[in-house]
Amino acid sequence: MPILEGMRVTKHFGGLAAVSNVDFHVEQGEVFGLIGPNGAGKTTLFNLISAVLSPKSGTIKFKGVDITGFKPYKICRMGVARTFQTVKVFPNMPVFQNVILGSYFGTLPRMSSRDASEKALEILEFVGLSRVKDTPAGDLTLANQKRLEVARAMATHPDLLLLDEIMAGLNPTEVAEAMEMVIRIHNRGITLIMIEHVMKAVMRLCDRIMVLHHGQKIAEGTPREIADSEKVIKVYLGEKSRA
Amino acid sequence: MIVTVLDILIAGLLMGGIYALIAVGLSLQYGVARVLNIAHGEFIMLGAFITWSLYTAFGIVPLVSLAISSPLVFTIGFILYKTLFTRLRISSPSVAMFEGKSMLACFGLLFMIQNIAILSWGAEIKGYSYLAFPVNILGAKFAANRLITLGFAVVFGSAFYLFLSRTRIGKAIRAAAQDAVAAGLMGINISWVLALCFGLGALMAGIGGTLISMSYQIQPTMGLEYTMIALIVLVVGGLGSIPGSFVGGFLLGLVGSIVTYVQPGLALVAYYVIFMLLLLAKPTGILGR
Amino acid sequence: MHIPTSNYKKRVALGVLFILLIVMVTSPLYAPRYTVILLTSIFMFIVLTVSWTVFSGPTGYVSLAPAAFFGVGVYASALLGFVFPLPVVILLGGISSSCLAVIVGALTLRLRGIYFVMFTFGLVELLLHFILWWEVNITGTTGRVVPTVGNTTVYYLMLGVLVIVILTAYLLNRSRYGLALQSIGECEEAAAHTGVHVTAMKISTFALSAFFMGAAGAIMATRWTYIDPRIAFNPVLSFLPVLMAIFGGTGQLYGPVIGAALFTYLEEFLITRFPYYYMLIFGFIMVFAILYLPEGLVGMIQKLWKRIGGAKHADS
Amino acid sequence: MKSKGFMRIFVIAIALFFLTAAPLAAKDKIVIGQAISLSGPQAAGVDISGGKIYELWVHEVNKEGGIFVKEYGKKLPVELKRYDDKTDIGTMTNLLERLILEDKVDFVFPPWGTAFLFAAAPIANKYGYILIGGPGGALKLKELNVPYFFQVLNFSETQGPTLAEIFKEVGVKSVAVAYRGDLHGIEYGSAMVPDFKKRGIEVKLNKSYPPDIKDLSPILKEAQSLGVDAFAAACYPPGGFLFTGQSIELGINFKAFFLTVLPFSPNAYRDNLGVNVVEGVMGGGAWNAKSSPGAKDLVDKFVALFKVEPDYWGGLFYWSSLQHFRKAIEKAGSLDQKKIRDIMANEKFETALGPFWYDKDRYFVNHPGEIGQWQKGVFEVIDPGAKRTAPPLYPKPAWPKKK
Repeated sequence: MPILEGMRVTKHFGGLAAVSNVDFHVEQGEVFGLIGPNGAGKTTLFNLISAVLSPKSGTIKFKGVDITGFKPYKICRMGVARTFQTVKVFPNMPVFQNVILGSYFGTLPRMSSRDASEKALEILEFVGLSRVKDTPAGDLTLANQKRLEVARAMATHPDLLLLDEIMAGLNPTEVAEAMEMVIRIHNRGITLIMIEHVMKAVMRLCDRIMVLHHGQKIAEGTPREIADSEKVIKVYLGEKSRA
Repeated sequence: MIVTVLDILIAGLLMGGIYALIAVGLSLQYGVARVLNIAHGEFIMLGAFITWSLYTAFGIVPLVSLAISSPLVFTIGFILYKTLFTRLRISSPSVAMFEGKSMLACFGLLFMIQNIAILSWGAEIKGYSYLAFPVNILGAKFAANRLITLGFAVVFGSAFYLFLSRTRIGKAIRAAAQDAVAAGLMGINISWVLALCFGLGALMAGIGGTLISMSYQIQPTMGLEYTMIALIVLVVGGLGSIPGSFVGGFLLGLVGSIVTYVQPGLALVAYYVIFMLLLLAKPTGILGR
Repeated sequence: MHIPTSNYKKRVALGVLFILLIVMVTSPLYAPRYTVILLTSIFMFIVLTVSWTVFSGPTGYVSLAPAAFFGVGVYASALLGFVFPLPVVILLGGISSSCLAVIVGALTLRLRGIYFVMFTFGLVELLLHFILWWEVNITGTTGRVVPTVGNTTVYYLMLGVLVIVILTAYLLNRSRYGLALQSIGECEEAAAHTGVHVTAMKISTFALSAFFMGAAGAIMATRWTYIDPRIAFNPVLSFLPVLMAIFGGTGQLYGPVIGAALFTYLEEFLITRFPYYYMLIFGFIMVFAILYLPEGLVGMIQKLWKRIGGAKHADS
Repeated sequence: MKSKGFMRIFVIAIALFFLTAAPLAAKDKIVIGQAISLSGPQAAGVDISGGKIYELWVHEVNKEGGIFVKEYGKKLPVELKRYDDKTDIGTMTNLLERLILEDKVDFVFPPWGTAFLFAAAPIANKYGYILIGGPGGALKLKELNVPYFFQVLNFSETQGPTLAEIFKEVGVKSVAVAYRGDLHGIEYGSAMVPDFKKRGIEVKLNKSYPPDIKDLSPILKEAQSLGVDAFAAACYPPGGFLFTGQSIELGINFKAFFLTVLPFSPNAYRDNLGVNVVEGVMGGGAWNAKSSPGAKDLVDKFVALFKVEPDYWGGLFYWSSLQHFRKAIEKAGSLDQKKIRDIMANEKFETALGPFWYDKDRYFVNHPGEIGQWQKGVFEVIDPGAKRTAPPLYPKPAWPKKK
């Protein structure tokens, strides 16, 4: 039974069909890639899953439970955590507090503050932000803020983590570090859905990839299949085929 | 029956004229200069008292004395913005922070202006009667000075609207209203334009004060009521939209007149009920952006 | 708040607080009787300011509703004062204010910024005029007599509420709920996605802060013998807590406390020395404070403290 | 309750210790404290009615060197110590107790207005301070039986019937009543209506209006359309100016036009609007220079100091009550409030308005007049009976057309 399932998910902004009739499923423990040109509806789909937006029609199921229409905090507490395309940290709060908030209000029932801070420190170590734990989040570099968002999401002890372009705007070394972190997250048994434009990362990390274009699913499959699919290449590179 | 309907309609417009004028002033100050001027009523009071002094001491007829009182109130507003609010604007990291701080600074101004008024004119109620005779319109009788007030409110309101939409300075003001920073980049001297707007807002308040003093008694504490009404009209008409405030003013005047006819006790309650329902339903107001 | 301050600093702070509490509890025994009355007023404004900061501090929602909740408390005292003993009346005053806050909160907490400010101020005026109309036309009176109580009793009741509100604010600040509130203030959407039930959190805190304002209203009504809607719902009471909080600085808990205490004493000092110029001086000080004390008194004190303390105090 | 009793004894012991220790300071003046509205909405009311009478009394007393107090064997000059209560009842109660406890004034003068009197009376009484009521008053005050409080001003209880009597005398058949939505309005509104009905005068309209309404023309127009002979409004100055101004503007004329609070003020009403405009307007009151030789003397002294005439409703009442108060101090020969209170409650003294005494409820009853009417610039007392200084002018001349 897939951990996440979407049946005929549709969302319109005015006349424009941002997401129309998309069916998808993500298996437990998978790294699922979500790619497509800008404006294809990737982030809209994320917002539908995490209930920032409510779909016009269609249903989304998490672990078999229909979560369409749930409030974001409820979905988070069920085990779905996410990061944001434009990073959203709590700027005036120290890094440590940004993360501990996740462990306080995440999936785990009433955690004592001691356990919560232990977990927060452990996650900070995991993402490599321990030495800046007392710095206000607003003062961090973009890369570190993205890591902080991941840490905060991890602190809620999720089963499914939605990563929205965590590699955008990073230099090559930062991309490498981010990829290495994704692998380590995956090894902890957390299912991942990644929206990413950095093809190198998508091809190496993802088990399966779905391609969206103008709100519709045009392809789905392993990285190899997607790389060779005529339709995908045409959408990305126009007529000329890639060497 | 027609007479009563006419009664209510024109009485509403007469009140609406004053409300529109003072609301346009506040809308300018808030819409453009981002200052929610709690002391707006105090500028109205200043305009009223200056007109009263000029009329009772030198016999200068209110509408003529506008030529003296308006520039005076405008200068006060302009200088205040240039000194106090510009410094506040520079020192506040965000617009929201500036709005909060400038509102509180206005509260301080409210105290200061009121005290100065009490010291210079005393606390007692003052008044003068001018054009206080009935005029018959289609069978319903209305006070001449109120009709003049309505006329002036419409004239000033529309003249001001034309100024905003037609002249170059008007366009600069509207640009500053949209986005002060961007307007600055376009070579508009922002702090001058914002000070100009605040001054013009004060000017409108001063004119409102003059017109109010023609039909009502005045006292140093009259300001806050009119600030509240201006705030309501601002929300009804849509924050920052000059035509919105103009329409909103007349609308509120009409509603007040209707409710006063039915049950005078509930007139002010009605204002606030509309105010809050609108805030919930359509915060941007009728013509708001 | 979570960073464990060095134990030494904590013990000193607790010691000072304890001594202060002892002085306050015993002051009616030796202090001149008018000081007791002045302290009651100062306590009232501290209660209003601290409870205002409990909600508005972290979340950034500027509420001008204190006068409305205070007025509900005053009317609770007037209506129930002859029926129940005073502590019960104070409790009921607080609870009815909280109920109003829940209704208002549910309606308005999706409004942000200037719209929320205007709504809360409109609420005060609406209650004032509606109750005025109701009393005149339905119950046929406007004023109500309130059972009066001795000054010392009022003092101890207000002191009690003060201690509870400061304790609540302190515990809330250190708790996960305080953190959640601050996260709502910083970025509501991110907080919602980190499992914080944003709406429930906002409404419950708004109701909590309203409770103390209602209680303060119920207590102060007993000092006035006679109240009417204009006295109970005094719009100035909506502005003062905001000014005092900003004056004191909303950062630390003791900011609003110092702000309220100094502000009230300053007003008392000015009003008795300059009966005819007090508003002018008061207004000037307010404008000066907003211009030159951006983070309020506490912010200034902290800056001075850092400058005096030199490197030793600066964070690594 | 026992512990509270113990604490009170303990406190008194401490207080006595301090008092006796300090030598009885040589008394060189009498300090009278007053917390009154110098700012805020009531400031205008203070200025129109009563505020200046206290200043005049202190000025005149000091001109004579002060009040002779046998205990100190000399005349003690009087100092008036005023605080501004900003029209806020909370501030007023604090400042009143500050005057009594902190500044340790010898006597206190009253705040302005009914609601504030309500709050001040029990506080002054608690500390055993005499409080002579100034502007303001209501039937409800009688419910608070506080021995140290003396009510001076007359109000609906006596003015209602007198007005009805005058209307009956001049032949008014129907009346429209409007009343302000507060204690003053309700008490007058509910007092006048039954008095009119008892005398067969039909009450065709009885409407309340919110205190800070901006337009009262609907009520005036409704009254006009009902064709009533008389219009009676229980209002404060803002409402009074609106009713007057708008009926002038709309050319609405009634045979009789009565406002409770405003017409009595020569400078705010008569001088603001003009003598011929106010001709025939009736108002709550009432007295004038003809009421008694003492009244004439008050007017002359008032005009000499303030260049305006005094308020022709409460002016003579408060002035005479202060004269009565002064004679009680001189008779008591000391500043002991208990002794002075007992004298005031039981003794009759000759004052500006004639014999002045308080009834068993400590209410002043020998009013110089109840209802006044402007006739050729003089606020004539038109009550039926001995107090009348001129017959009522009925019907009231129409509002003059003034360019």
